[in-house]
Amino acid sequence: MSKVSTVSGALRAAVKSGDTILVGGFGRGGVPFSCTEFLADHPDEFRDLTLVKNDANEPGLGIGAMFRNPGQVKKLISTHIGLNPEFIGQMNAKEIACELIPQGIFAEKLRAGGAGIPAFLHDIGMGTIVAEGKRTVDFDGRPWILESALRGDVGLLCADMADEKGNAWWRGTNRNMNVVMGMAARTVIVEAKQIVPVGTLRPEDVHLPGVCVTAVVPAGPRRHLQKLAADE
Amino acid sequence: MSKVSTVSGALRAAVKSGDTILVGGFGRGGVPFSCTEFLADHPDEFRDLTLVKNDANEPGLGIGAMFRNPGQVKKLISTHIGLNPEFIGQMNAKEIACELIPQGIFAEKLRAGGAGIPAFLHDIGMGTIVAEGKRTVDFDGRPWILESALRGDVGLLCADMADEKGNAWWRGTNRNMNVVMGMAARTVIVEAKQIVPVGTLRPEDVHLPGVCVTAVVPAGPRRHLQKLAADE
Amino acid sequence: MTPEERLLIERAAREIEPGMVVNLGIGLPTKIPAVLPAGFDVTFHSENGFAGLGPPLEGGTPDNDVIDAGGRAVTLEPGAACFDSVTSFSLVRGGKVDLAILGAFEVSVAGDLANWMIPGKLTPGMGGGMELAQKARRVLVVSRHLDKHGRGKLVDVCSLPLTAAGCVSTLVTERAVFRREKGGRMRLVSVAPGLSVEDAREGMPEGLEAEGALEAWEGVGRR
Amino acid sequence: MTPEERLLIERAAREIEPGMVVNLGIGLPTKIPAVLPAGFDVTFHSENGFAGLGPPLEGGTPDNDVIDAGGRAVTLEPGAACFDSVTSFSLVRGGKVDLAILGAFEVSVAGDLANWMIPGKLTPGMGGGMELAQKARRVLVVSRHLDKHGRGKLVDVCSLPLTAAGCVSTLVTERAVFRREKGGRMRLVSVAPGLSVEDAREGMPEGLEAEGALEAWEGVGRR
Repeated sequence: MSKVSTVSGALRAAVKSGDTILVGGFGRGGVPFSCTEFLADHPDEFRDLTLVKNDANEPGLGIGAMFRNPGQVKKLISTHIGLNPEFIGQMNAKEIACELIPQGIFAEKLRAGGAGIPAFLHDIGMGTIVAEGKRTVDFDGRPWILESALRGDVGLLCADMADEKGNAWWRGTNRNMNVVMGMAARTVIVEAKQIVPVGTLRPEDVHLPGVCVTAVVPAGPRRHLQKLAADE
Repeated sequence: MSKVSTVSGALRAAVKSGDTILVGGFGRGGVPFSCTEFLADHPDEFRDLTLVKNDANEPGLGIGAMFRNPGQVKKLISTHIGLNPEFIGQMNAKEIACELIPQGIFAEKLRAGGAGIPAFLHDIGMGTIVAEGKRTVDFDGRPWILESALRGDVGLLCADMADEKGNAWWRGTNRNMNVVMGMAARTVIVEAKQIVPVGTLRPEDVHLPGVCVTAVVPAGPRRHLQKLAADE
Repeated sequence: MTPEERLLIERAAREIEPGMVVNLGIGLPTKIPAVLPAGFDVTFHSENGFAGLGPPLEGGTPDNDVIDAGGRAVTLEPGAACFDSVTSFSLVRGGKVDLAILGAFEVSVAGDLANWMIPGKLTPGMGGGMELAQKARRVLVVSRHLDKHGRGKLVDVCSLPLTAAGCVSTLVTERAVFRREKGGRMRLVSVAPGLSVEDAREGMPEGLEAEGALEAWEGVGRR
Repeated sequence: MTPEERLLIERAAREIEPGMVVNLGIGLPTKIPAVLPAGFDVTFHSENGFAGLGPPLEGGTPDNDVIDAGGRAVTLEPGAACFDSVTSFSLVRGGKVDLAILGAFEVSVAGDLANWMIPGKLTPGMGGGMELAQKARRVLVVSRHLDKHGRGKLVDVCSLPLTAAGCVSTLVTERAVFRREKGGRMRLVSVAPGLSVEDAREGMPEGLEAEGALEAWEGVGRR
């Protein structure tokens, strides 16, 4: 009945080469570092992945460690890659594909995916290169971009607290893309800084209902982050 | 700086005859009874209103009291009217117009309205009378209903707790349509069962951010509900 | 609960598999939780805003801040989550509800469901019924076998406005279980103890014959 | 902060009206809260997930669970609300952000903004900049008057890919304030103390002459 599992067990059960993986986090906040470290440590098991993440992390950190494994990541869908010059180099060298989407539309595409909405209209980026080639629909007397939903095979989240049923809670600004990714992926792994018994979280405080969550795994020591902090 | 006001003051400042009013609640839970009572008690001040509410309440209760004032409500947009036979009679007699929408789409139309999304695609009710006459758009190889957003001039919510900045919190199942209506209306009045000082609610627990809220008013004694309970 | 109701409710409860997320329509379906074995691993979703129905109220004062979609005061189990209507229907359309157990006016042999209006007589509004009928991964209808005019619940073609087409996979009555594969026709798969196939077919359309042997009738009590 | 930066930051801060909800872009705009009078009634929205920025960190250990959109550890004020990215951008597109204060590579006299990429040189991604530029009720750009090549921030037509067309209403530099009405052209409206109109027009396109008298330069310090 408990959804608590291990990082290795949950990832090996959920992730296949070729999958689209939604990865929570904004900057260093709310990133499932233990999960990304495990994937980065096993580049032969997990290949040709499409990653969907707000940003490209920093070199060697989070998904930044995965980019260093040739062939592990084939594409990144993101909103901001400015803090990872290493990845920008790989993108420019066409080693890894990259699709950049305005952040609110990135969130909204995932939201539509999780909410069973196949597409929606909006006008963000209209008249800029971002809208070039996009299908438009006339509505209410003007054209709008028809934006498709975005879903993932697996969602990797990092919560501050999760119970054994998968109900999850985030502190401060760690929530960011995590909740919507927890709705938009078929299989959802919540890496929790704290795993608490059922009944600890008030029902009103739950940010992501456990019915969306497949497995809860403990956040590990965050090796890469510690290394980076030591280097700084 | 405090948004705390009175029911009469806030409603008189916000509501004009002819307005579209979003009213929170599901059944008897989360209904801004003090606000609806005030509107029902002043039928000459507030006329020709379009109400948007999950359900039609019960006869004489909530918006059910407003239907009893000829000319106060010209239309109801709702998902369920089964507990108000009085309103069904008025609808059948064409005294008040009624538009019925599937509940999830009702919520989603308001959500789009609040989120600045003009329209979205879905397939709820496809192949039923609900979809008749609706515009469809082909996407991903099949037709979908193109559903427009829904917004209101005024939102009337009932929260269990709100602070002086308008941050609001709901207990149990009282949240229902309240949050989305708080996003989708131009002016938002939160009737609060408890008004607390700023800083009482943890930032993570806020269900509706205060930046959406115009005024916070104290929930009164709920006269109509008491009368109904006494009659039962 | 009448003995007939108990029989069909217990048989319907048998359709719930451990770990499922289940939504219950108003009326008969709400009687199902009470017949499940204690500790059975199921999460009940209520479209007005929670997942994790608790045990029935035993006396005490009802908490009117925790209601189900029919407006009844209920309880939450430990580990329940509350949410707003938008999230609630995102879960439904997003495929998080494994099973919806609904009532019906009519179910067609092709799985069409009519349960929301009777033109000229009953126009309560569809509530969240269309989303549930269309988007739950599986739809089970529970109903008395015959209506008060002696007509069976299954029909060749629904005469009432549809809630959703081709959505019903299983119909459980106090006499029989009918089931269809996606895209297929309803077939008789089980008959209540002590009843004949003729009892099970009373009032129903032609052509519902079982394709193989009938399954034993297993109520939840026997699990 | 250099004296020039302080001058322009204080002048930009003057554009914030009491009660406003304001979003600050990364870089120069994040220096604005520090120059506002204590207790000034403003709510800062940060698109990564909160409304209600608190006072600057004074020593102590930064709380890395509370960061702004630039990734810096910040504080929350009493009455702040945290939310997820979906809600955050719903607020932006829904018109709840009264003012966005952004940096820019180029601003055109028609209010076009280019601040997200320099083809072949800088491709960091647009983050939430397009939504803010397009959907904040008003967009203020703060920038040094001239770039390192001596070119003014205002241009006739942006040479870089746009963030949003016609979105900028006001440009504040350390020398001048330029403003345009919706659909109109940028005009010089104020010149920093001790500077001439010629100083204010240095490096800028032709045709920015004030339509009436220049406004006095009011920094936030004088309020």
